[in-house]
Amino acid sequence: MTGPASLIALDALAERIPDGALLAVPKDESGVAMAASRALVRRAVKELHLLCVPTSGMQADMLIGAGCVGTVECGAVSLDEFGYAPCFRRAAETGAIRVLDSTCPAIYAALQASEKGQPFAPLRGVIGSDVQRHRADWKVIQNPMAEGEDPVLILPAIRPDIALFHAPLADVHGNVWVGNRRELVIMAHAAAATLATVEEIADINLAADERYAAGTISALYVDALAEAEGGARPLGLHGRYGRDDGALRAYAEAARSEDGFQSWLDRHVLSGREAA
Amino acid sequence: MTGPASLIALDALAERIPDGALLAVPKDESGVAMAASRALVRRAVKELHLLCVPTSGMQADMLIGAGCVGTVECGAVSLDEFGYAPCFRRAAETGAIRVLDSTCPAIYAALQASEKGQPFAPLRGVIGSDVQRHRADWKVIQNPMAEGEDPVLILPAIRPDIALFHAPLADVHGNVWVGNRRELVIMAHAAAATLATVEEIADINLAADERYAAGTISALYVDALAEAEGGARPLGLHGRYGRDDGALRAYAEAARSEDGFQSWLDRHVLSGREAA
Amino acid sequence: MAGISRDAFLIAALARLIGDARSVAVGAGSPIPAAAALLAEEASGGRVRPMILGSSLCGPFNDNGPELFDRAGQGRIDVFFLGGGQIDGAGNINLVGTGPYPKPETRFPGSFGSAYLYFMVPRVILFREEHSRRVLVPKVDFISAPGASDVPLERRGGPDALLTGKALFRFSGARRRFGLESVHPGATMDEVRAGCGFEFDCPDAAPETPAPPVEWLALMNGPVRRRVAEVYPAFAETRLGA
Amino acid sequence: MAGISRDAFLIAALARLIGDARSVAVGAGSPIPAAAALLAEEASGGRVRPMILGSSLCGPFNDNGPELFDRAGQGRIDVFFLGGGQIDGAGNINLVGTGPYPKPETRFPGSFGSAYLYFMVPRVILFREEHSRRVLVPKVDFISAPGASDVPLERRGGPDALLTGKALFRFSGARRRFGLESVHPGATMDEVRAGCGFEFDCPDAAPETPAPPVEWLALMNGPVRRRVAEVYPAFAETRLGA
Repeated sequence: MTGPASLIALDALAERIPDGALLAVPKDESGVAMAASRALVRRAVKELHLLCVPTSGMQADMLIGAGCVGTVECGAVSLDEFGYAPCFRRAAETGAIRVLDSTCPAIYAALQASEKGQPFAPLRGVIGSDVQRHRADWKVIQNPMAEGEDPVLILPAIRPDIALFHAPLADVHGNVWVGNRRELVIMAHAAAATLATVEEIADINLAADERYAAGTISALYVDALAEAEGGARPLGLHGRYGRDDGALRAYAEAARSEDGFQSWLDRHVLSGREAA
Repeated sequence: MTGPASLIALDALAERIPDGALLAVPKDESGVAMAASRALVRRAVKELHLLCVPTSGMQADMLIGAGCVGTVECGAVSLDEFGYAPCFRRAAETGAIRVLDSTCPAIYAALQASEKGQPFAPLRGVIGSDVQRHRADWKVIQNPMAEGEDPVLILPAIRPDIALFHAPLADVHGNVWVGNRRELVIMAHAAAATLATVEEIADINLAADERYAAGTISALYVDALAEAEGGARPLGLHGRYGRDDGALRAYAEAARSEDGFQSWLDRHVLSGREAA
Repeated sequence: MAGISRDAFLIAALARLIGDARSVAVGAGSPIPAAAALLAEEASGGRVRPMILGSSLCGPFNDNGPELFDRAGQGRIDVFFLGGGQIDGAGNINLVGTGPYPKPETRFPGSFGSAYLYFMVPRVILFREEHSRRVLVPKVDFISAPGASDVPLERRGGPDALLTGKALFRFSGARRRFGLESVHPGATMDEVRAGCGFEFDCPDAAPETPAPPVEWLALMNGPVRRRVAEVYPAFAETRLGA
Repeated sequence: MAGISRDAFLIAALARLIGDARSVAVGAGSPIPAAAALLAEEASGGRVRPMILGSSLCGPFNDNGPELFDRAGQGRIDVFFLGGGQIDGAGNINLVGTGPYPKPETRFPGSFGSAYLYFMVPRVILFREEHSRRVLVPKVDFISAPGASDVPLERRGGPDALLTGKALFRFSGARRRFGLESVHPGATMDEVRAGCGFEFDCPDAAPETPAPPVEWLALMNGPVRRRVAEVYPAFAETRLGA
């Protein structure tokens, strides 16, 4: 591989995420690095501050259940059609994790501020909600541009330590194609480092093909890449494969109890080795 | 054409830009609607507030020379390799137009605030420059997130009345493909209305083709489209045709005098009819 | 609801609430609102433009995630749908959990974009099929998004209506409370009262929520079912089946 | 400058200034800095990464316009180049015009991104070939970007060096003034002084700006020339010709 990104194995990629990292992950169907997340569980990462951009499902639930997460910051964690996220719910109810409740556009705006090197982002709405009341890091100021009284919410920029996602395609220069998954571009721009898994690495230059350029994250943002065919499974990957509903349903049912989750984890994560 | 955008003739498109409009136009090589600008000159639009995103060249210079512009807001107006922009220079020196000097990232940040419905945008730097000193609409505030003293510039969001540009391709649903010209996406999102000219209109759905989706502006943002083959000429259009250096050089020379510009205008704009 | 499914009835009721809106957005995990938005488009001959999260055809959101919120911020969305683990009589919704915060008795998924969209979208239609005192409470335990705000807060929108499995309510911004608009066929006024933990303005006799016209049933069984399957295949197959 | 062109000499001098930077960005209308960035990449075996506005291969700026500024804001750009219609001894640059504002005697194009990038990029290299009192003034008529700021303003960067057609200066942030580093072959100290309207720290005898090593000449005539032609074809053909 030419360019600044290095091509490494899946386990080596997981090694690059230290305990306590502020780790940004995208919502389901945007390219969730499930294979890398299983590698993270196997390496027993601890105390992650998991930033869901702006929500998460099975990935957050599994990492929480496996004891990898200290704080989860999110618009929501849910298994959608398969019901509530059982490990998230349990951990929130017992206080085993800290839930930093946010609202989806606040997560985007705070990352986009970081993307632009802005110290903070204003956001309309939110004021008067309990979401706002419980966020000591958010402030309400008078809109400096308004004549009359006009309170507006101010969010500090969020700069994740690491952005982690799975994409359909990378090229040999380390550029990663994410198509119209703009949230992944924002994550990569905002984060100090980006780790990506991809379905395949092609011997082309994505930056030079104008059909791909708009949906390509430059290699300059990508610190390391790992090839992981099916790396989003059992979640789906746009344009490549659909979600495995059977696997999701089985997870949702197993994870309803602590024991059920542990059995699921033993079988699907801890005893398994990823093809990488 | 299905979808919300309407397909109209070039002159009809120019009719939709009223006198005094806050009109956003992109920098050279990003898709400048030169054919539409000539139609604007022919319809003798007046007192435009021309917002260059973030700079302009021959387009701004020609509109200024033709008396269409009241205010130009820009990072710069220049003919680059062909030297200074003669009509811009003359009009600025005589006070015939108001130049609202900005800086490129301020224009992007203020448009992106509008894109997100934010009332203002913070921007680092700029403080202490004469650019800042002469902008009564900009403010310096204390960063509400900082412990210590930390002044930061605040820009009001800019919401153009109209965004005007030229793109390589539209589909029959009114979606417009701009590739990696992100500034055009930002303009369309930020503006109240978008008018675009395109090289061709194809019987496809750009939104459904994942190679194109990331570089496609949804028809929902596009109020009207006109087909204009070569619509950026004599400027270039990415992936389609290069700049006509001879024509640019001839313009730069002709426009050095008021008379020279008028002769050029008579010959190339007022007497000509665009193929549309 | 003779002859039509409960789902079809609710889809039609939501589609009717969309009314003369031009742009309707639907968030994640919302098959019935998605079907309603598509029905409104089909029934209006394309005047209503649905934007459905997760759809590439009925977006199109070329910026994907952030674009729904950005469009709302730009004023380009007229109607949005929200649910609620709890909804109270002042239009407050709770998507976070019951009991004390941050260690709730029952944790819900989270507020999603509600705290923002409830302010930015002119008309938000609340939809929650369960009509019970567990959901319709006197006061929510956590305000994910407030039903009303005191001036001078800039606020372009808020709750417009609340559709449950038994009734349709309209929200009055001036009175900051719901008023009963109609009761669904098969439900009684007593059931509506018994299942509702908050006070609401109530006429002596409420009309019946109208059933969808036959043309709408054809649309639901045809194009709506086909199109909603792009995002909600299981729903389209099992619950919108002919 | 026997045997090599003036352009090649200046390109090499700028490439040397890039030093151990990892990322070098070049703005619009800057063929000589673009060639210098490419030369630095070639000579460093790819350690230096150039980002050249207008290039799809040496960007790559997938967000095009805003991305240069965003990257600077993220702290991902180490070195940037700026010019100046006027440059003064305090490192202030003027890209707007001479005389009073807003009705200048001579209007320049405008400040471009200078007012921002001068703060955000750690090392900004000023490049202006014309070495005259018209350009190098005691005090600029308009500050497009200030050379230094008073604390507590957050500022990550500023002027690092100034290369003209006659000499190389280094800027001292502490002293807020330039010091003469070297004089180009063919120019004299007297010419350097005579053409400079601002005061600068000056050794009794300044060394000569070194000529590029022969390997660099080969790179300039080969890959640099070929690659800079993507954005500056006329420049590559007429001024970097073999």
